[in-house]
Amino acid sequence: MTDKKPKSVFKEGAISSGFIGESIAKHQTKTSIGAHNIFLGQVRADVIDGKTVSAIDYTAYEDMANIKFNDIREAAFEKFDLTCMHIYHSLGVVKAGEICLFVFVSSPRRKVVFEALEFIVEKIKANVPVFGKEIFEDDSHQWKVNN
Amino acid sequence: MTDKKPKSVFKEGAISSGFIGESIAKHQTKTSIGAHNIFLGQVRADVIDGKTVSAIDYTAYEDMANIKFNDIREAAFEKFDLTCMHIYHSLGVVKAGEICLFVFVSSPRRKVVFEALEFIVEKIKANVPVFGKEIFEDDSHQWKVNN
Amino acid sequence: MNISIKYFGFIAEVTDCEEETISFSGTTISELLDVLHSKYEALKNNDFQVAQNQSLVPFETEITGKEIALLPPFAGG
Amino acid sequence: MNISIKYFGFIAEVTDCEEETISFSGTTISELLDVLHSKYEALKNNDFQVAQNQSLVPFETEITGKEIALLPPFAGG
Repeated sequence: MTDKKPKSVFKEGAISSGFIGESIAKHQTKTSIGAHNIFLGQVRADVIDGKTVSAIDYTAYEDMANIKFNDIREAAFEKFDLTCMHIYHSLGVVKAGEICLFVFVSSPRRKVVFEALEFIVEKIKANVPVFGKEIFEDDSHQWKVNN
Repeated sequence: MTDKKPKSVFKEGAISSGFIGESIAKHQTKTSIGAHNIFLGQVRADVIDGKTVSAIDYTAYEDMANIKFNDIREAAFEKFDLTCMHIYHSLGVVKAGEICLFVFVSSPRRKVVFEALEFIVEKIKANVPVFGKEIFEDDSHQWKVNN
Repeated sequence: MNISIKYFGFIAEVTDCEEETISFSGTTISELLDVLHSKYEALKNNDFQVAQNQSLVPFETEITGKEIALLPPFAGG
Repeated sequence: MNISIKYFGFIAEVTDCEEETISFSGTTISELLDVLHSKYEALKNNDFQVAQNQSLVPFETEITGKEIALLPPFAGG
């Protein structure tokens, strides 16, 4: 029932709600699971100095990012009793309101998924070389920095 | 952008992955949101004394449960900077592998959604009068107790 | 005083009904439970909590409401 | 020694290229950065981290790998 094989993490463009629904549906044959926890990162239309963010254009140092995603996956399976884990991150343009990060963990027990999901999301934010160009409505831009 | 009006929480039967996908889609117009966190409770096919759970039949003291869900909603909006919150719980028969609880919180910032989601799920488990009859494959049953 | 009592989960299995009205002359939940224990020998106090008007109350509480419910352990989610 | 250097995010804007090969005779990352600072005046050390063979390394690290990358602050998710 354990699903530990590496997956491709990066997806071109936004992650659709339909894709997320299908991912959930695929877990209904895994009847040892009692709890799922899902994190979704969504692009905010932040207003900065009077200009509104209309999209983020994501790039990554892909070779290193894949190593880091794999390290995070292995650390999470080592640390937590997870049945499954899936991570998807967008590359390219993701518009405000669209989803750019989808992290999905499943376990027999709920306590585990809460801890594991936060662990994974924080590691992604801190360790994975992904870069985001915030594009304003007037086509100017600035570079996003995680806090 | 704040969505605080009471919703009907109980749904007859399992919560479908399609319904969850549609709920996510509805939030893509809310461009102040940066982070969603979703908890899904799924019925486990536990083996107890050699018998496998095939479904849980949920009942509730609905009048009191709706008061408690509303209390939890108000406490969460009071305590956390949430943009939206949605809670759905099944009544009736939910088969092993199907989803019986769907809790969905959204906020501009990710730290908030992690804390809020765990707070809400723990309050639901502890305070809401919902009862679960675990039905085994041979049609015998036992009553579920939250731990 | 007529009191409506609701039963849930395995309590409703013990009582073999989900709701009944009982004529009662005492004052506290505890006294009401004495009546119910006589009627349903399989009931045990440690198996349930009691709600009055949709709020959990200690057994020594005075009965003021029309609706009492016997609630077995919660199993939501 | 020929070293391949990758640039990302606003660093790639400063250098106006995403990758280049530089002929280099020093030994440490820090010495390589001196070369890059001469070439690109807008580069500032506090704006980026350096990866060697896909791992972050301190600036005093000896260059052993063929691939160096200058990485601005991460913005995943």
